Amino acid sequence: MQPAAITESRNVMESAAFRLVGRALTCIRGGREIFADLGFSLSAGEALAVTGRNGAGKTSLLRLIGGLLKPAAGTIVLEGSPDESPPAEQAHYLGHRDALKPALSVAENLRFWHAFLGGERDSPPAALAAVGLDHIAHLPAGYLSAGQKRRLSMARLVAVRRPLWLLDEPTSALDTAGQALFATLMTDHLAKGGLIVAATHAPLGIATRELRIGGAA
Amino acid sequence: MTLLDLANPTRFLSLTAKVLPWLAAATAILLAVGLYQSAMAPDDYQQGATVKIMFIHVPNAWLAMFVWGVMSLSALGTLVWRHPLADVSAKAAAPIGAAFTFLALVTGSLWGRPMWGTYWEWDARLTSVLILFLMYLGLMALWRAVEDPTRAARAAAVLTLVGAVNLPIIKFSVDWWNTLHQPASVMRMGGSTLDKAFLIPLLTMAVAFSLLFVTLHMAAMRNEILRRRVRSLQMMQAGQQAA
Amino acid sequence: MTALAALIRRDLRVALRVGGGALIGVLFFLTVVVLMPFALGPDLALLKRLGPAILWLGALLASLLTLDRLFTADHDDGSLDLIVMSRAPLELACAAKAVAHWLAAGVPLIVATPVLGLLLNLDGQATLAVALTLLAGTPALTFTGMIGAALAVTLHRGGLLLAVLVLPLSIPVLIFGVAASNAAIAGPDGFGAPFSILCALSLAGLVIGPVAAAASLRHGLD
Amino acid sequence: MTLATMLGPYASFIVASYAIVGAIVVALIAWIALDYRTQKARLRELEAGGARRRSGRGVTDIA
Repeated sequence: MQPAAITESRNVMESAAFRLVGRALTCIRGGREIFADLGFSLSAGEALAVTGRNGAGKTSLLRLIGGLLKPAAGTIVLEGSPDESPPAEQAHYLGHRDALKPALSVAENLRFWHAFLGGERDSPPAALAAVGLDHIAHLPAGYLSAGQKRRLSMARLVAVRRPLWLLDEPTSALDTAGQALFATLMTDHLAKGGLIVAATHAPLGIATRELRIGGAA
Repeated sequence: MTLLDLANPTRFLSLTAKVLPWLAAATAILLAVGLYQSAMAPDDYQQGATVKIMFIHVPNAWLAMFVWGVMSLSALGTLVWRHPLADVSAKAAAPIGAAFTFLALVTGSLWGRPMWGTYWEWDARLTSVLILFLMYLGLMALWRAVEDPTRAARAAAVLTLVGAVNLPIIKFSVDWWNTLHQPASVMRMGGSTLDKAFLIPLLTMAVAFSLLFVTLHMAAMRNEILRRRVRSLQMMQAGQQAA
Repeated sequence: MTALAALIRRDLRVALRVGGGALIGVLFFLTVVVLMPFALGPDLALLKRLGPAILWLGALLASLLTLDRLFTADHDDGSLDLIVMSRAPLELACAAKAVAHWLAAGVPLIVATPVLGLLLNLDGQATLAVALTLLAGTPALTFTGMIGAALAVTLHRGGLLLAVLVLPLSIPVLIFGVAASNAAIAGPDGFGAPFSILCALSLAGLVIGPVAAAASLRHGLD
Repeated sequence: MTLATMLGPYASFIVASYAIVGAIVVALIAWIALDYRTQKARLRELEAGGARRRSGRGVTDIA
């Protein structure tokens, strides 16, 4: 059962019909209109860099796609998706906060998300090795630096395969080596037919299309 | 942690390695003597053989308070001199003190049962010990709540000193509350009225339990120093980038 | 199912590790119960009569106060976003968190009851009755309390507001919990009826609590 | 002479007190001894790990 499901989803991910489309999106938060009538379309293997000044609604857009906010108007769909599940369930969300428990070890943190998120997965130790944290897997996550915590969050994206990555300022806490590593991970993901939507100020180190919201920065 | 900070604990570790076996042996011998003396002690004309419970109850009750005193001194060391060993001493003493306090409560309740007919009576002395026990548990919870030991040490030191100042007030209030409601306690433990036949085993046991505390405290301090070394080594390890 | 088991395991681990507050609830319970005789007087007959009520009030407050951080901790570190987005239904995830909380904070209260019963001069049978009613009733407290805990995330504040929101909701549990304990102590008649209502309240809470908490979280996140 | 006749009608309370004190003291000693072992083992492991990493780096240098 399991291998069949994997090949099927891979085929779908690689087909060009797999697209993330947002149409006529309006976001209202706290009575204030953040943006209105926003549209975008992203095909498999493409990355979208969402830019704009502070407060333009970059994070709000990501949270709309992730289903954490409800749009006041408009729709977001994953076209050509293997199942009917909403984009949120096929997405990884890498927010400002790292979703780690300082009292649990590095490996325990990753193992939890690995088991909780489910679906098609790689082994947690391999994912830790991919982000260069395997030598401190047994240490409490509370001992890690901000950059290392970010790497541990990135390990989650590697350990559990999801077609859509929603990244909010993903490289902010990372040093040069970390940014290069993350660029490699993103390139791999795109090569497998994944999609990336990233809110960012800094260049990500990969080829992206740009979506500027809220006028000039 | 700088090398200078490690110097003192290191000297302490080599000291414990030399002293601990002797302390443990002395404790064992004194405990054996104390147990023999209390077994041989005559029955009290009023309490009968239950007076034997006194030989372990009183040392535990005395240690319950003494350990808080030790922690208060350590707390001063933490707050005034910022001595790294003071933190370690305070943290290591808390669970041991709590254990002695718990034993004082249990033995007190077992001693009171034949006289009161119930395991627990809101007797002034025992109630004060119960409050002391709660304060020990609170202190241990505080130590557990903060992961960084130096930050926890400051907070625990303040709480320990506040407790030390408050304990006499609490004791006085409980005594007053108790006499308000009922006649004086059934238990008698006046040192001066105690017969010599009881005094000698009691004193031996008190010294034996004090030695036991010193031994355990030293061993627990050694563990705590090692635990902190493990922690700082792990932090260093986390700081190293993967090859 | 593995997702929910993983969530329960994680919450239990976090609660029992350094910094987790699982046992502080028991300490609070102990302290509240010990305070009572100072207000009421050390009259053992009186304490025996009021014992079940004191124990139930203590357990109610203890389980409520430990619920404060049930969702806010996950909200603060960003875990809650991922839990809301995940494939596991949010209602079941909430129920799993409540179960973990009950195991880490509720069960220790029940275990501590015999010791506290001793302090309040309750005999063995009475203590057993109170422990049994707590076993049947504390899940209801956790499940109603979790609604308040979810609202605390939405409102960005917890503490006293949570208590004010949830305490009225837990009145039925208190009524039938104390009634069942007193019935078991005073006489053989009437234990069954309040006890089954208590069980029913827990079962109803098991259904209503997670649904309401999940609804509150879904609409309250921003 | 049995223990009960020696200690009178409340023998069980006396024995229970001594037993509980003994049990808790033994538990304390065991806890401290076990803790010592764990910390020692961890320290040794950390030192060994550091040494291994250094030698590992040496190997790659040679290669």
